[in-house]
Formats: sequence, C-alpha cells, structure tokens
Amino acid sequence: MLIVNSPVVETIQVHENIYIQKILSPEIARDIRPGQFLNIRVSETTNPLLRRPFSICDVDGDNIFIMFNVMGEGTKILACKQSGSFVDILGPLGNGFNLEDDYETAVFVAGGMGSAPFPYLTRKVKDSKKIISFVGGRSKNDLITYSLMNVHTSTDDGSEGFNGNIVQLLEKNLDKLTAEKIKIFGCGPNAMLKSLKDFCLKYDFNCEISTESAMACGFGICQGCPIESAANPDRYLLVCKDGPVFNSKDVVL
Amino acid sequence: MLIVNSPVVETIQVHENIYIQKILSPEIARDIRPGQFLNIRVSETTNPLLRRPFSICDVDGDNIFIMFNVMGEGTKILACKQSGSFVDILGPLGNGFNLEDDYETAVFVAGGMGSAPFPYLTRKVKDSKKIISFVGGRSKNDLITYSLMNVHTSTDDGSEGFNGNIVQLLEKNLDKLTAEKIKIFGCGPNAMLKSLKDFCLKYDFNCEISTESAMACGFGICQGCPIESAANPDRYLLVCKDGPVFNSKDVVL
Amino acid sequence: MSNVDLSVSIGKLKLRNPIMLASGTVGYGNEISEFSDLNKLGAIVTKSLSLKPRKGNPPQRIVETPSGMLNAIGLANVGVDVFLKEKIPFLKKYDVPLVCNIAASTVEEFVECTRILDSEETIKAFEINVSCPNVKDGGLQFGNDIKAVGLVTSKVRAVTNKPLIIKLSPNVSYISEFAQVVKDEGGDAVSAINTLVGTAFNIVTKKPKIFNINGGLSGPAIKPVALAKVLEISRKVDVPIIGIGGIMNWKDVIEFMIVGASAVQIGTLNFIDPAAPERMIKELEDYCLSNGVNKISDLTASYII
Amino acid sequence: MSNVDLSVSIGKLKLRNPIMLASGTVGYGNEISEFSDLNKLGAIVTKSLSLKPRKGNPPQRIVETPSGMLNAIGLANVGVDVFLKEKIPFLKKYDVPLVCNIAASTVEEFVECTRILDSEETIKAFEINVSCPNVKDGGLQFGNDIKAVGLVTSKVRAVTNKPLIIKLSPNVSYISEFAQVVKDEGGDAVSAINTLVGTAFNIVTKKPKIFNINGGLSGPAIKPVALAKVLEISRKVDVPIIGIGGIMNWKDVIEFMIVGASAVQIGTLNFIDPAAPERMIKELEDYCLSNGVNKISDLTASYII
Ligand SMILES: Cc1cc2nc3c(=O)[nH]c(=O)nc-3n(C[C@H](O)[C@H](O)[C@H](O)COP(=O)(O)OP(=O)(O)OC[C@H]3O[C@@H](n4cnc5c(N)ncnc54)[C@H](O)[C@@H]3O)c2cc1C
Ligand SMILES: Cc1cc2nc3c(=O)[nH]c(=O)nc-3n(C[C@H](O)[C@H](O)[C@H](O)COP(=O)(O)OP(=O)(O)OC[C@H]3O[C@@H](n4cnc5c(N)ncnc54)[C@H](O)[C@@H]3O)c2cc1C
Ligand SMILES: Cc1cc2nc3c(=O)[nH]c(=O)nc-3n(C[C@H](O)[C@H](O)[C@H](O)COP(=O)(O)O)c2cc1C
Ligand SMILES: Cc1cc2nc3c(=O)[nH]c(=O)nc-3n(C[C@H](O)[C@H](O)[C@H](O)COP(=O)(O)O)c2cc1C
Ligand code: FES
Ligand code: FES
Repeated sequence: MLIVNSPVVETIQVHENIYIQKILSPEIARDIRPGQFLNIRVSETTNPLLRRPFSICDVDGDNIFIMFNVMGEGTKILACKQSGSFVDILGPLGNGFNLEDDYETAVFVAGGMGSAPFPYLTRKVKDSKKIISFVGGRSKNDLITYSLMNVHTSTDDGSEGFNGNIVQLLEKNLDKLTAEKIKIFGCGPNAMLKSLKDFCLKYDFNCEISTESAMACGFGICQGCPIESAANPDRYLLVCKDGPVFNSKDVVL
Repeated sequence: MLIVNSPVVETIQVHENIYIQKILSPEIARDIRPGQFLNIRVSETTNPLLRRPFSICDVDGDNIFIMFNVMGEGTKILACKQSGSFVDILGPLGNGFNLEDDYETAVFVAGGMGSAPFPYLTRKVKDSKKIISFVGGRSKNDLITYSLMNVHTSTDDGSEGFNGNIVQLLEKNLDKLTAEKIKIFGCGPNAMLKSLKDFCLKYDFNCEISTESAMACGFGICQGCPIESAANPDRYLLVCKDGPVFNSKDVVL
Repeated sequence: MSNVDLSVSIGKLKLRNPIMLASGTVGYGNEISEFSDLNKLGAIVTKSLSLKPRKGNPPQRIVETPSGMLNAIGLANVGVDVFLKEKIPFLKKYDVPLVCNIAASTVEEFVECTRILDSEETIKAFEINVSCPNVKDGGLQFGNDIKAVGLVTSKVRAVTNKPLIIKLSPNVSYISEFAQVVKDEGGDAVSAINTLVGTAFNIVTKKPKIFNINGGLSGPAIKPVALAKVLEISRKVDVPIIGIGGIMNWKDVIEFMIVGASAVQIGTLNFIDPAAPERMIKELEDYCLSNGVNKISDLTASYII
Repeated sequence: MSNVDLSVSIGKLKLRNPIMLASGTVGYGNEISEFSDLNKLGAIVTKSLSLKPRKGNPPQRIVETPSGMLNAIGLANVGVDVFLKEKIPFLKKYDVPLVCNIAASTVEEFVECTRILDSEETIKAFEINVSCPNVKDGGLQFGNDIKAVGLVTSKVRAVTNKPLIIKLSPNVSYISEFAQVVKDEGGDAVSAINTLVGTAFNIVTKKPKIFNINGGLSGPAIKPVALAKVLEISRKVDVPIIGIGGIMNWKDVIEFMIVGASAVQIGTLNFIDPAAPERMIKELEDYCLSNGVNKISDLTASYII
C-alpha cells in the first residue's frame, strides 16, 4: 500500500457520462493486479472529504487507467482533471482476482460500470486462456465494451443485443459454457451479482465476483464495508480488505 | 445588484503571491463604480462555503479586473482559474468613492493590497484632477504600484522608498499636500486607516477610506460586518452596505 | 398551470409553499427582494426583534468553518417600535406571510414584545427564539431549560391568538422533550434547529476568532444533526415541525420533509445565493410533477424506517 | 536533535507527543503501521472492545456529508478475549502506549472488561466509551445520563490503577457537568468529543441512508463544536482533556491545545491520509521551534479570553 500523488496524462470521455483516465504512476503500475482497486482523493478541500474507490481498469507500462461514471461531486471533479493535474492515490487495495485456478476459458460477466476491471484482466489472461465477455446494461448507452474480447451484450430494454438481463443471456448460452473448463468472473451491481451467484450455484460453476460497498478508508481500519460471510454468520467480511473479489460461494448477497 | 456567472479571460501572476484576474462581465462593467466591490463564489462545493469579497480593481470595456493576494483556500482556487473557467459574481456592492467633491488633487494612500481599488479610480479621475499615489508595504515585495500614477513608496524595512510607514511619508510630504485643494483616498489594513484618519484630522484633510471586515453576505442581510459609527454610538454601521467607503470622520476605527 | 399543490400548513398557519426564509438571514426583507420575488415565497421570518433596539456584538462577528460558518451577531436589531414604524411599511407591500421572530432575556419581555406586535395584522405568526447562543444575558439558559421554555410558551400563548412557533435549541440532550413541552403549553409548532454552539481560535493570537468567544454554527456542516433532531421530534411528538439547518438545494428540502418537517427555513444559503429560495420552489414543483406527488405536504414524515 | 519538548501528560499517562489515534479509526494498529511508524506516535486507542465479540450493524454503515461523515459501525469488534490472544502480540512489538477503549451496555460489563484487560501490561490506560450513539441496547443512555457516567467511572476506577479516561458524549446540554462527575468519581481525564448524532435519508427510497437510522457525525464539520466543548470543560473543570473532533492538520492540533486539550486524537483523517499523524508530529516540532515554544504542553489552555 502506497500513497502517491500522480499526474493525470489524459482524461477521455468515452460515453455520455463515462470517462477513462490515464495516470502516470509507475509505483502503482508495478504492483497492482486485476481486481484490485485504488482509493483516490480528488480534492484538497474537505468537500468531498473521503477518497473515492475505483477498480484498476488497465495498466500499460508506467501508466494506469481508471474508468468511471460521473455520479456526484467526486467523480465530477475527477472528470475535470486534465493533463498536468494531479490525483492523490492510495493503493493498490484489496485482493484481486485469482488467476491461478485451473480453467481453459475465462468468462467475464459485467453489468454497467462493472466492465471497469475487465480490460486489465483481459490483458493478463488472453495469452493463455480463451475469453468470452458478457456485457449487460439497462440500455444501449449503458453498454461498456471498451477493450473487451468476444463480446455478447444484453440490454433490459432490448435496444441492443439480447433483450433481458445478463444472467438470462448466460443461461441462453449455457451450451457454450459447458463445453469446456470455465471460470466465471463477475462485476456489477450487487443485485446482478446475486443472480450470477445463484446461476453459478445451480450449474456448479467456479465464480469470482467483485463486490461494491460504501467505503471510508479502503484498507480495513474503519469497518465501514461489511459483507455477510457464508461460512461464519457471526462476523462480517470486509469488502475492502477481504475482497472486493470473493468466490461467489463465500459471501451472502 | 446582480448575480452573474462570468468567464475568466485571463489570470496573471503579477507578484510572488498576487494575481490580477480579467473577467468578461458586461453587466457588472456597465454599473460598477470605483470603491465598490464584488462578492465572488469560487467553488460550487460547500468548501469554501461563503463568497469572497474583492474590490473592483479596474474596468475596461466589457472586462472587469480584480487584484488579489493568495491568503487561503478561496483565493488559491481563484488563482487557479484559467481562461474559460467561470466565476460566480454578486455585485456591484457597497457605495464606492464619492467623485463629486470639490478638489484639484486626488491623493491615493494604499497599504499592501489596499492598492486594489486605485487603478479604476485613477482611470476615472485622471482626466480632471492631478493624482499623487502613496504606496506602502512591509517590504519591497509588498509594494503594489500596478497602473498607478505619480507614485511615492515607503517600506517598513526600508528595502525600497521611504523607510517607515506610509502615513509618516505623507507627513514628510506635507508641503506638497497643502499647496492646493486636495482629497485623500485611503485603502489598506484598519491599523493604517486609523493612523491615516488621525493624520487627516490633525491637518484637516477631507478623506475617504475603504474599510475591510469579515463578511458573509456582502449586501446587508447578515449583520456580520459592523463598524463603529462616529455619529451614533448606539448603532453599528455595516461595512458592506453603509461602506466599504466612509468619510474618515464618520467611523471609529 | 401545473396541478401540483405546494401549499402546506403549520398548525393554523397556511403557506403557499414550504420555503420560508430563516430569521437573521433575510434582515427585514428589503435587500433580498432584489434577488427574489418575495410574493413567491412561503414566508419570511424577521431577524429576532427585542423590546429595545440592540447594538449587537462588536466585530468580529462571523468566521467560516468547513462547510459552515459561526456567527455571533448578538441579536443586533432595531427593536419592536422602529420595526413597526420603519420596516412594516415595506413588508406591507408584499403578499408574503410575515413571521415575527422575537428574542428576549426574560419571560416578561417575550410577552411584552408579542403584545406590542400582536395587533399588527401584517404579522401572521410569531416565532419565539429561546435558543440564541450568542447573547450573554439570557438566550441560552432559556433554550436549555425545559421549564423556562414551557413557561415562555404558555405566557406568550396567553397574549396572542396568532400561530405560535417556538424555535428550539439543538444544544440539548433530547430535543423532543422540549417539543413536547411546547405542545403541552399551547404552542402551535416548533422550529428546529437553531445553530449549534461552536468556536474557533486564532492560533497566533490565542484569542477567539469571534468577539463573543462562542458562536452559532450553521450551514451544510450541521445538516445531518438537524435532520436527526427533526426526526427525533417527528417520531416522539405530534407537533408540526419547521425544519432548518444547512439546506442548500431542493433535495435537502425533500429530505427534511421526509424526516418530519411540514415546512423548512433557508438560512446561510441566502448569503451565498439569495436567488436560490425562489428557484427552489420551481424545482420542488418539477420534482413533484415528475414523481407523481400531488400534494407536497404528503411528503411530511413519509420516512420508511 | 532538536530541543523542543513535545511530551505531554494526561494525568498519570505520559506520552512522547500529543498525537493519539482515535478509537475506531485505527483498528488494532496493523493496517496503519504500513503508513506510519507507530513508535513515533503519542498513543494508539483501540477500537471499542466489548466483553463478547460484536458483529456490528448490517450495511450501509457510512455515508459522507458536507465536510463530514456519518458512521454506524455498531461497535463491531473481536471482543476482549480474542483481542488479548490475537491482537496484543502485534501491538507488543511496538513501543507506543496502547490505550484500550471499552464499550458496554451495563456497568457490570464495563467493570468486567476492565478487570480482564487490566493485567495485560501492554495496555497503558483505559478509555471508557460511554458515548457511542450507534448501538440500540445501551450506549447513548449512558452518555446522556450523568448518574450513569458517575457510576461507571467509580466502579471501573475500583478495578484498575491504570490511567482512566472517560470519553464523553457531545450530545448533552452541558458537557462540563459530565466532566466534573468524572473527576469527582476518580477518573483521570476526559476525551471530548465522540461523534454528534446525525442522520441522512435517501429521497428516492425515503429510507435512512444508514441501516441504524442515526449515525455519528465526525470530520472537520464538527470541529467548531468540539472546540467549544473542550473550552467549556477547560473553563469549568480542572481535569486533563483529550481533544477530538475534525482535526485535519497541525494547526488544528494547536487550536485544540489552546482551548484546553493536553493531547488530541486523530479520527476521520486516518481514513483519508493515514500518513498524516506521523507527519504532523514533525510539523508540530517545526512550529514550536519557530515560535519559541520549548514545551508543547505550555500551549494547553493558553487561550486569551
Ligand atoms: C471497490 C470499488 C470499486 C469501484 N470501481 C469503480 C469503477 O471502476 N468505476 C466507477 O465508475 N465506479 C467505481 N466504484 C464506485 C465509485 O466509487 C462511486 O461511483 C464513486 O465513489 C461516487 O463518487 P461521487 O463523489 O461522484 O458520488 P457521490 O456524491 O458519493 O454519490 C453520488 C451518487 O452515487 C451513489 N454512490 C456512491 N457510491 C456508490 C457506490 N460505491 N456504488 C454505487 N453508487 C454509489 C450515491 O449513493 C449517490 O447517489 C467502485 C466502488 C468500489 C467500492
Ligand atoms: C470590501 C472588501 C474588499 C476586498 N478587496 C480585496 C482585494 O481587492 N484584493 C484582495 O486580495 N483582498 C481583498 N479583500 C480581502 C479578501 O476578501 C480576503 O483576502 C479573502 O476573502 C481571503 O479568502 P481566502 O479563502 O483565500 O482566505 P481565508 O481562508 O478565508 O483566510 C485566510 C487568511 O486570511 C485572513 N483573512 C480572511 N479574510 C480577510 C480579510 N478580509 N482581511 C484580512 N485578512 C483576511 C484569515 O484570517 C486567514 O488568516 C477584501 C475584503 C473586503 C471586505
Ligand atoms: C448570521 C446569522 C444570524 C442569525 N440570526 C438569528 C436570529 O436573530 N434569530 C434566530 O432565531 N435565528 C438566527 N439565526 C439562525 C438561523 O435562523 C438558522 O436557524 C440557522 O442558521 C440554521 O440554518 P442554516 O444552516 O440554513 O443557516 C441566524 C443565523 C445566522 C447564520
Ligand atoms: C468509523 C468510525 C468508528 C468509530 N468507532 C469508535 C469506537 O468504536 N469507539 C469510540 O469511542 N469512538 C469511535 N469513533 C469516534 C472517534 O474516535 C472520534 O471520537 C470521532 O470520530 C471524532 O473525531 P474525528 O472528527 O477526528 O473523526 C469512531 C469514529 C468513526 C468515524
Ligand atoms: S472501507 Fe474501511 S474497513 Fe473497508
Ligand atoms: S456582510 Fe452581511 S451585512 Fe455586511
């Protein structure tokens, strides 16, 4: 874990409300793994007060990338940071995806901004595994397929791809998934992760999910990010430290 | 009084810590008079929360100018606003200098950032009156003589001009001041204004001073900016509304 | 014309919408009328008035704090007589309900002020400020003393039939106990909250930044506290509540109504954006339209816990 | 080597400097040791410990507010036994005074926890949390009930000779009355303040943003209130005070000391910049050097009013 003040290289608007920010941060670039995240302070003033967590989206040499949606004050300020501005980064945080398991095909399942961690994961596994990406969104404009391979899409309103949710689309493609040894990686809203978990239980897939929570610190000292543990109902796990990536069997959503 | 969101044309650093900002604001430019001020909101967030008051420094066509010292969070944010950024302006505020009196020579007495209102005042009176400017500061680097005419300087440490304070320098130049009908205009820290007031009482000069106070609203609704009235000890005057310019006889400093 | 009903009732007091301007943040209406059409507002509450004019505290009276400000104005005001003579004529020109806020150091003075003002028909209600933290000779003790609050309420109640609102201090253990007393003694409504007691010191001079030492903290910094106080009252006492504290936009208004406010007052925001209250009324209407809210008063205490 | 004396005393407790890390904002020290050299710090205060492990509140536990945050962690902690077995070994490796913060729902439980922990020599003092606003089965009543605070103080005092600090609630009318009781019943010092009660609601769902409904407000938003509470105690009661609330930099530390604090605790800032506390110690030293302050403890209650 480091705290570094790193210069923004560029901020690119990729969708109406979505930005990709390239940041020069050799120290973070060297250490970070797919599925980990960064906690970024966007302003020196006390408003916003807390850091904002973002998944590592990609790494290229000394540069790191984050991809984000403008939600409120914090992401608005971040989106305005142009080349030469600095961002104060705390990271790498969390545990990241486990890339060591035994499988032939990596199946990425992303809902909305849940696409964020997959470009980096793609970069890391594409040489040794097959990749299929399933990307869902409410509507056409919510589909984020940046840097993904072999993409299947679904939209709730049918404006692009399969008309329905992303887990329904998975179920429809079940034959593709049972053909070989696969591992599923999911990221998106908790409701989506819950149905993905149920789907994986039903068909006995190995599945890792990247979960979300409100956070204050991001590194385990505030206890602000509990998630129910499947193994031990008497204690919560912490999304920031025990996660954000969990085997879907290990948490209750 | 207006509230306008106006674009910054340019922000120029004129001294180590001092900036002049040119803002395109035809509505303000049209109405504002020397000695009046603006209350500027530098950020949409709640920190800083309140507007920051600045004297009108100059007006040129549709452009207005403010000159400021970076003191804290607010002026720091303002100094970073480059061409294309916007500032939210409330003004014109206060009463301004009285330019109608009968005098031949205008004597400007400025301490530190107290120079701010004089470029505009110079522009307005230079065609009809003689001008002498007395500018004081702690040290060489605090002397702000931008756009002033016929300048005499003093520094507390003697690093430039007369070695002493600005009122001592005035006293030294008394012969120049008694030669003709003059009016003194003062702006600077309250301690300086107090000794200027005493000086003017002693030699019976007509003198207007631009005073300062902490302010919340700037237009008379918060009662946050009291100044003792010479005429009525039972009520305070308000710097923002009854001032910031007062005849030096009317207030107790 | 829209068919959203923005009107609200605070006991007997009917307002065309829930947006009131808070005492001490709107003077007597003149200045703010340059930015807002007063006739559009729910109500205006005057600066606290006392029996005699008050000079108020020497400077410095205000200091900014993170997302807030401290003030210690010291109840500077023209006094009831000058108010009636010089300020009422301006306010008479408008069709906006005028609420007179009264401050005093003794029960008798509260009663006397109310009596003098009661006959002025421009005044539509009274708000009794038992909670100003900035005067040394009274103020705070009242606000923190439940018996005194009860006594002031009953005594003032006896001299006016107009809606009687008591403005409560947040600087107490359980604000709902005070609201209960107000209700029991015949008050029509409570305003919550006045400012929190706070201070700030200059680390160079080691002196307080404001002359009065302590000041009242207002602004968005206190909003979470204000919401909790309104909710506490709403859950425990059946009395109309005017929600106050840190409101910066229409969303904050809705939030206060959800936790129990029948109307709200805008304070510190008037200093930053005096055009905001009028704009908010339009925004509230838009919100209601797009969310199927026919009567905004349905939002009051609509929390789901 | 500089010749500034940064050491301070809080009653019997001697610290090498006034910078303590506040309960609940530093876990049990492990994580923060990656950012700060614990051995440089004045002291570390543990997360509140209870007799049995506590799961804490379901999510959502935190929400940001203007210049502040609300938390309702619900005293999630491992319990005293696991603490002694699993957390103490790590802390033993450091030479930083360890203050054990204790939370409980009954007087007996406070006493029992203290008794169990008292024999562990790594623990240099106790801080009794009578003021957590986030648990439904106790917490708040204690903090707002002056008799209960007195009783807890005297009963815990009876079972330990270590420095005994009582952490006071700010959600009361007069905090100095509580400080007086602590002193009278044998407490060595008071910590002020714990968080202010606050809430926030989601205007779409009309539900509270945090599960517990109310949370505790911390961060720079509350600094003016915390300073006023410390000053109130300092002026009325002769008891050492640990100042807490919204400290963001060394200047805030000086401000708290001027109004009466012997030492301070850093809370919310640890989440934002866990390297800040260590840095501040250096900055305090620089301040003292350039301002001719030989002993930083001379600043305590140096206010000029
Ligand atoms: C481990 C982790 C990784 C994340 N990775 C990314 C990422 O790669 N890209 C990205 O765009 N976002 C990501 N997020 C979410 C991101 O942190 C929030 O969108 C951001 O903090 C919002 O900040 P804001 O100041 O703009 O909005 P705020 O003003 O804080 O909030 C604005 C609105 O967004 C909602 N909101 C706030 N936080 C979240 C959240 N965590 N999830 C959903 N809604 C929220 C609020 O309730 C509010 O309605 C991640 C969150 C976590 C915990
Ligand atoms: C009518 C009027 C006209 C003014 N005109 C100018 C001008 O033309 N140019 C200019 O540079 N400044 C001017 N000022 C002062 C200016 O408003 C303050 O410097 C500014 O508000 C500081 O804001 P900040 O956020 O940077 O500093 P803050 O963080 O608010 O304060 C930083 C430091 O500055 C001190 N400070 C704050 N306000 C003042 C003040 N009013 N006077 C002295 N010290 C203060 C604070 O005590 C603190 O120590 C004027 C003030 C008034 C009332
Ligand atoms: C400068 C100032 C002066 C105030 N004067 C009064 C007053 O005279 N009487 C009163 O009852 N409340 C007074 N208040 C309190 C406000 O009416 C309001 O309760 C408080 O500011 C909280 O609301 P806000 O956060 O929206 O400002 C004053 C507040 C401020 C900031
Ligand atoms: C997330 C969080 C958890 C806290 N947990 C505890 C606790 O367990 N026991 C306690 O006495 N105080 C607890 N506190 C209160 C802090 O110790 C401190 O009193 C308060 O946050 C004010 O200081 P600050 O503004 O610097 O954060 C907690 C505060 C926060 C923000
Ligand atoms: S965010 Fe602080 S413990 Fe997880
Ligand atoms: S600054 Fe508000 S009345 Fe003068």
